Amino acid sequence: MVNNEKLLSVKDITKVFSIGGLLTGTRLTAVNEVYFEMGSANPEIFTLAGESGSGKTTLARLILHDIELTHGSIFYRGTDVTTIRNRKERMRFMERVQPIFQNPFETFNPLKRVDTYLYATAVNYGIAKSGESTDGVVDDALRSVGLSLQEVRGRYPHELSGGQLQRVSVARALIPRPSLLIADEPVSMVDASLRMSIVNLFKELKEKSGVSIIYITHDLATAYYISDRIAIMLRGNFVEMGPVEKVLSEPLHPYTKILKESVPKPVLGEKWKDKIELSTLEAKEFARVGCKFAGRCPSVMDICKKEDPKNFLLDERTVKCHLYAKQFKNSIL
Amino acid sequence: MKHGFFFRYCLQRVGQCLLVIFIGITITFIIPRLAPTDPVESAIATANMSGQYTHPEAVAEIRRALTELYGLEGGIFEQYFNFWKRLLKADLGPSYSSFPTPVMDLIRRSLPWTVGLLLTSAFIAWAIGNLIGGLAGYFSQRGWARTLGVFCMAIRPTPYYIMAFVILALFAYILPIFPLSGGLAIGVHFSFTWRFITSLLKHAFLPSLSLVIVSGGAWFLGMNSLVSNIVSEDYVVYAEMGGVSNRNILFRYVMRNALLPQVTGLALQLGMIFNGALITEYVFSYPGLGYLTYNAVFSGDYGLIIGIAIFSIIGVALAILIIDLAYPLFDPRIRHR
Amino acid sequence: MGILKVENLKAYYMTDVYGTKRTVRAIDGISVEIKENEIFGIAGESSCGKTTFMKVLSGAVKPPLTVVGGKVLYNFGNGSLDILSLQKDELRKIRWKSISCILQGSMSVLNPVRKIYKTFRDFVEAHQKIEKKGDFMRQMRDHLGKLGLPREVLKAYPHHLSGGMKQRVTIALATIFKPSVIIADEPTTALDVIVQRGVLQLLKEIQKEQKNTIILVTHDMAVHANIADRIAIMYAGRIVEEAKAGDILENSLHPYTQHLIDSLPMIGDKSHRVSIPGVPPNLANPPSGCRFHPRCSSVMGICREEVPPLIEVGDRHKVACFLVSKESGDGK
Amino acid sequence: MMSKLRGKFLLVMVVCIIATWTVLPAFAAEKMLEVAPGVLRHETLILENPTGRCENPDNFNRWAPGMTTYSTGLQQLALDTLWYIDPDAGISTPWDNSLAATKPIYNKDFTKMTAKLRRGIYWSDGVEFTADDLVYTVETCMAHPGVLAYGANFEVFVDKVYKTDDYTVVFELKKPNSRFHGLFTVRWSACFIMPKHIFEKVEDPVAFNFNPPVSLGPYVLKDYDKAGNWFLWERREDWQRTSLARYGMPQPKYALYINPGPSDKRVMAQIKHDLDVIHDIAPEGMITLAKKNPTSKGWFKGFPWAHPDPTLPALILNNERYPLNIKDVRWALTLLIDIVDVSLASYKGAATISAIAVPPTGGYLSWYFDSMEEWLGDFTLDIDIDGKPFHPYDPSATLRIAERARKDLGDIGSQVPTDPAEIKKALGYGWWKHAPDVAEKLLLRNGFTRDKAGKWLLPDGTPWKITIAVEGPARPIMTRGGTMIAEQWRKFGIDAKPVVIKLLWQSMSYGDGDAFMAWCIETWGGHPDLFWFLESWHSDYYKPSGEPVVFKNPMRFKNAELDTIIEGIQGLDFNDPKCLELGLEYVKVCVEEMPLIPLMSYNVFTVCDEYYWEGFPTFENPYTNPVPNWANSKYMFTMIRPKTVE
Amino acid sequence: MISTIKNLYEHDRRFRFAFIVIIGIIIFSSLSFFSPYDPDSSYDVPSDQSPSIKYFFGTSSRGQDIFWKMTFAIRNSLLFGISTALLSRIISILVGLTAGYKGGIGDRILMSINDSFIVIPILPLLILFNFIFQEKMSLFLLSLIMACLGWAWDARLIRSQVLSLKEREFTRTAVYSGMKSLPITLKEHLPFVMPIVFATMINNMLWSMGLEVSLAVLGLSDINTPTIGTTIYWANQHQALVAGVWWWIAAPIAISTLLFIGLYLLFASLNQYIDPRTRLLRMGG
Repeated sequence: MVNNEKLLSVKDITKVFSIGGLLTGTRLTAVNEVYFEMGSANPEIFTLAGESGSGKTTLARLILHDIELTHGSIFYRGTDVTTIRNRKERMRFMERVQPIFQNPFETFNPLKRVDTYLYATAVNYGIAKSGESTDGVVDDALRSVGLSLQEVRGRYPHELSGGQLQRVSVARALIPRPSLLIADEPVSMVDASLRMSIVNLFKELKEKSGVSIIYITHDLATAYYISDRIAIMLRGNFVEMGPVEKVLSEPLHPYTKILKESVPKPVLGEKWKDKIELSTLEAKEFARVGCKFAGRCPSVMDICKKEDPKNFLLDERTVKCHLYAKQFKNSIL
Repeated sequence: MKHGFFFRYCLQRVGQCLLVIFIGITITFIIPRLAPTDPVESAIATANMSGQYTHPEAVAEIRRALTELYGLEGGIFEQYFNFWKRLLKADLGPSYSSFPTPVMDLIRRSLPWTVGLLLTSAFIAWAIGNLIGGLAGYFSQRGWARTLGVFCMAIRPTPYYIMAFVILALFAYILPIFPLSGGLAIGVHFSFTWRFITSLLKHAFLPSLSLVIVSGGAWFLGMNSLVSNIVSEDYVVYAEMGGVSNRNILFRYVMRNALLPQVTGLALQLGMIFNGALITEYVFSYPGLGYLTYNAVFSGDYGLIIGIAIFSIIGVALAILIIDLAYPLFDPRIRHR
Repeated sequence: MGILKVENLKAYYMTDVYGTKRTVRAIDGISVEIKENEIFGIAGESSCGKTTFMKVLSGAVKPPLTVVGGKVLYNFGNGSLDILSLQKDELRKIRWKSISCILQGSMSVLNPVRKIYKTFRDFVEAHQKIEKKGDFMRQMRDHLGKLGLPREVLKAYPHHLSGGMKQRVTIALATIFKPSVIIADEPTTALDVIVQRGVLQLLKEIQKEQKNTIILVTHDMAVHANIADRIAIMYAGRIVEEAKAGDILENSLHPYTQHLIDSLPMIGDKSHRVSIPGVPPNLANPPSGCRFHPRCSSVMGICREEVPPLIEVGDRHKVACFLVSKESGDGK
Repeated sequence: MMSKLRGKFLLVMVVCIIATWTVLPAFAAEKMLEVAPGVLRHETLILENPTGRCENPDNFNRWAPGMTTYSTGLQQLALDTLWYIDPDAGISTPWDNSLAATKPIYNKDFTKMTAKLRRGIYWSDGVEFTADDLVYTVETCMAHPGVLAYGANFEVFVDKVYKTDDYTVVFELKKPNSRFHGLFTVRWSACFIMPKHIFEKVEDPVAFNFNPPVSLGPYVLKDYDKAGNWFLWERREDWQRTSLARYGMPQPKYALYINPGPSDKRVMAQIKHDLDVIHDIAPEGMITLAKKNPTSKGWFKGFPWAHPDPTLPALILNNERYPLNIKDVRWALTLLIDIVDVSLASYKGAATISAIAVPPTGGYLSWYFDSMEEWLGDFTLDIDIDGKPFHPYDPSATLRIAERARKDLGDIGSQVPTDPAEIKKALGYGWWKHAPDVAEKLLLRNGFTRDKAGKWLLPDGTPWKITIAVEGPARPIMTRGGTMIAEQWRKFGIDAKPVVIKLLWQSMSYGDGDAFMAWCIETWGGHPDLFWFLESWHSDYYKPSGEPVVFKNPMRFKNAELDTIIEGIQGLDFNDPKCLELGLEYVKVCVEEMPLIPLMSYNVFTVCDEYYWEGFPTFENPYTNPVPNWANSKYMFTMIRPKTVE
Repeated sequence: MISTIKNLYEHDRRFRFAFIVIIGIIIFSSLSFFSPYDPDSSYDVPSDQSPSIKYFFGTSSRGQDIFWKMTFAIRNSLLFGISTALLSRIISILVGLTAGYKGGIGDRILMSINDSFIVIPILPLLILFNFIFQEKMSLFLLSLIMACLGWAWDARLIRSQVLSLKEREFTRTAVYSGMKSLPITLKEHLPFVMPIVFATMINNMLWSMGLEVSLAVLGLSDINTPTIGTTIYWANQHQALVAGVWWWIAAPIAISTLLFIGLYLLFASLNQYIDPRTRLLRMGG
């Protein structure tokens, strides 16, 4: 009942993949006991940031219920979405939660006209009944992303630019009037000159239409630009989560620090000074006991290699690092 | 833990293989039960046809005696159950046309010939077809590559029977280099002597050549198109940029990668062995399983036909299993992932 | 002259698919000169022709790409050499020894079924005889060691390595012979920021040590800002501005460059940023005159009709914009 | 530079590999002077074993079920029995007392048969052949009735078998049987004699392999292929101690029975002189040999070459099936056949046709065909054509066949005889007229009708369909003939279709079909007695469709008159001249009733190559049947002579 | 359709050649409807005549004009090959798409059945079927049986293709557009699978027609229906190879070779045409 207030509450979800390699099989924990909530009172943009292999895409797919979780639970407005079995329930869920994909050129079948997806969405969710009203619904959706039906009608994906396609993709997701969008790297394949227009669109959607967004990215600059809260992921773990200004401006976790430092800035004189340690084999890091970052952490301690750190609540955020264990006793979870 | 995965993978593959064998054998068990063949009548009819006198009253006696001897009593489920019981003891029952010789004996006698001939031919065809196909695919603009392509296309629809016969006529009759028929020369028996080996090779050459031409042609075409796709892969382009020699690019980059799907194809090809063998062995009078099948067909010996089919099913399933398990040797990526 | 001089280069993709003839003017009149021992950055968005430019520079011109005009002259200290007119054998000789490449998508440039050291051997063997295997392995291990790479990678298959490691391996591969010119096409695009940082630092170090020229192509201005000595901005098959990195970042003259830099968000700065309006041009049917004019906020009449020439305005600062050429007086 | 060189090196290597691979066994091209090590070609007769490859080559137990190696030389050269009847003229007479010293001796009511045995005959292991062997054979087979060959026959008839001395055996029979000796009389095969001293040591004579076979004939097994493709026999040192020695020494030191493969290969092999005796090939193969190999010889010097087997391929109608149970219908179908086309289609004209239900071979030409000629000419069907009774017999059919063949064969057409007498001997006497108009009348009067398209309907208005079962590639000649007949019927408007039935003999046995292109009439050839096959036509042994027939009545033909004839023959001695009279009566019944449509003798293109050997039996010198799988082909071995090869 | 052909004809040399050959063969086989002789009649013309103006392909030893006989044979064989290939394509597409898209238990069951069909030896099985149906075995029934036996490997190929298509983002777009499984596989995936379907179609035709010949040589087909196989069967029965009536065998081989080179090139060019990549290029992408 408590969950009713929450738009989304993700509790301790874990996803373990069995990688059936022939000689070196491993169990890979792609998402490890992740916990977060999104309130329903105010729409927010929540960013999941991390490098490739950090589990952010897996987490998105878990929330979308594209893949089964190993354990944990996900509640959407108080309903457990992990128990969805039939198509009817699934449709109802998809009506409320819609995805935006990374590659706008891949989002649509290159052999089909893009508007077919818009019409299909409108018809399948029962948003529009007759032919004309469908046109209206589609046009409205396109207008809300700064396009119009006229520009899009009858066009194939290759006839539109990446930016336009990504807008169409957003428009399609908006047709069932969802309250949550899950955008997986929505701008990484969009040209730099057009990128901001998409990012601004998300901001606008939150502010004007009250849509909450889970924004998944590796680009901390845009994350800082639009999001309210951010979670930094490393090998399936949330290492730091909190308001974006706090986390990115004064990072606590050594990983967040290095991550932030490594983002190149388009200004002069901010060149990197020190060399950094890189991991050679990803699989090793996944299999690591204790803190996953221990292998390349500049402030590594003995305990890091033995024990998985707990989440510490500190300065409006949670940090998963042994460094803060001594300072703060009030660990959560 | 580490071995666990390999073990589990193997177990899973073996289980799948067994299931496939089970379904395949069950199908081959059911189908002939629908056929109106009667081994007893076949035997009597054969004797009758060959002009052996039998008094009408004696015919009834023979019929009774043979029915008992062949052990054809019982319902279908009972027969099915007994069938598996025997099969697990590697007993395929008696051959009706060569009663009471066990089907297993007949197969055991013929199997080495077929396996020897066809396995060798399949591998030679695979090697040559892929080699030439790869070369032709890489140098696809050259005249010889195109000519070979047309030749292979023309070979494929030629009925195998005719092809085999023309080869036979050419090399055993018009140019009498090779023997007309058989698996060994007269008077030659299995031994490790020069005479035996040359005789074996001489007799196997033409049938093998005919098989190699046909399936080599198919490999050629397959490899050709695979290569033409792979030459535009990044690692090939990159190696070209690095000035790596054509030969190295062709063999180590293009062909090596194009061979991967062809390895899987080889498993399937081994399955075709039992189909291909029939006509080959018939034309060349080669004493293998195909000839055995041919005789079984013409004597209505379905017990033998099923026996051969079962062998084929097991053989092919095992071949596929082995290639599946060995595949990681060819593709290092499978080992990891 | 510098190590590389490109003169009015034009390279088009000419395709004819079932009668649908298309000419994509991927490079339409580029002239540039690159000095020795510098990192020359080329920036631009997708399909602005920068990858095509790299292909031409490395001499990898294959149909449907055709060089319509211009020259690509290298000078490795023994006179100038037009890479476009070289014979296959001559080209093979200078490749990797004098010019090497790091390609976009390092994930797929290594032969997936070959161990790394064998790939290294193939590349080395193509240019010099390997006397002893042991010596060769030692040399390779040394080379990797210098680049700070673990020597175990030699015995690994590509799929064993992470993306960043693969990219670093390709860099190692590209620098075996200490080539005079390294062409790096989007070497860090698919990499994570931390790895990207490592790779860029590696490139920089190599350049310092081997004293070679690196032509670095990437769409990411931030990367250029961190590593490039000079930056050229490409738009729709042409260079619109070329200058020292600092000048481009702080004193850019071309509206496109300005927009591009202004639109980049930064951590710690939440102020509103906007994209360049409009859509990138289609190179099969590019706009007349200045190709940026449909999206330019300061567009003038002349922009629609004439192509602005690339003129030098300051200390080796070149720009192709009528706004600038008017200020500087004439269109020379 | 380096890589260029290597590239060339590679090319050379590839070429070398391919070249070696193609040239490698080129040294195989050696002239065949030796058949096998130590076996000289000119001392060897190479014959075709028509069984092909023997799947189970180790089994030489001729008496066991499922044995497939009988035609490998075993029954021809190694086994022997009491009497032989040659389908042709024989060396002296068709009848030959082989192991027996005399003809069979019956008592008056045929309940006892005495066999006198020849003395001085020895098994190849030196043991003498005596009455014990014969008694043992009969008793052993009887002990396994239905399993060992002839055991069931013995069980039906033999009450007691015993020897009175070492060379006399007496059979006491359960019921009178004037043809009991037939079980020991070889035409194609018969009950051969077991070596007692070998079999009595064996626990189970059914499972015994009899390998190596101990021989009673003039040859012993020297070697054989474990894969079943060839069997090599060597003349016994003591060949004089066998029954065949009466005719002199068998000339070939070795006899090699081989599986030469499909018929095209047999032709090739003979042209290469690697196969002396071909069992059978298609007529086209014969023509090819006639053109290409001057030493190839058939039974007839020229056309039609083939040796007529004493077997009568016919269109066996299922007399139980409506409307084939109507005599008029059977006759109508007969009159719809144009035998000229059938002969040309099946044999390229080289058929020996027969209008009556006995094969036109050996002595039968004079015994039956000459005797019937007048009767046949007078024979009428009870239907009037233009107010006159219809004479269906057409004595000129063969002349027309000869004429057509002459035209069709082109350059070797001149070999076709022109003399009517010679044509008669080679191609048969005459056949039934091709008379569709009469057939139409016969059908109409039975209530058959034609629909608008001219298709025949049964009296009840449904379309009339007939299938003709043929055996396909297993018996090409008959398939070709059957297909032609179906076509002729179809042209007349009957929906007739030839279908390939792999198990033809089985489905015929069950009566599972309308008409079968096969044979059920086989005769001695060298003896006029018909009882051999006719006995099973008696209505006592009649089996309805659905039940398998016993022996030779797959037509399911029942006729009271015929029963009388059969009973008549049964009461007569084998050599009683009255048998022939009754035989002629049988022929007349078959003409009247037409239970099966007789077509021709089973002409076998047994081609002998006179390159290494000459003196093979021919029509001019018909001392034996040359067909190499027949047991009596052994007589050939004493008559042929080596030819000096240049 | 017509514009596709026109387009291909004008711009693809292989297609032009293939098109002319195929049309020629279709015209040739439809000449069978105007044949002066019945398909099953024999001895209509003098036998063993070598090819001449009067008899283009010569005459057979059965007195048939091979030219006209071949019109029937090619027609029947072509229909046989096409129907077998089409039927088995339908099965393999259905199985491949379902198994690939649905995944899970259904996939595993389908693939086990599929694998069983891969390992079952076809020829012995066909022979057994022949025993079962005996005279009822018609060309149509044979094609039905062969279609049921010849789909397995291709279904596997299609499945693996679908498996990768399933992972592509546009499939997920379709899912979130509320589309059901069947429309997704048919509308989104089938176009990508078509090149495989075409490529395997030609192989399947080759395979089925080759088996038909094998069966005919063994006398296991309906000898009344003229096909390439039965033509060779009859030629064999008359020992045409050694008797020197080579044209009897050369004619069907020449035509079928031409047919297959034609089909091969046709499908190759068609495949390139419908290949998503070329389609995009064609559309100006």
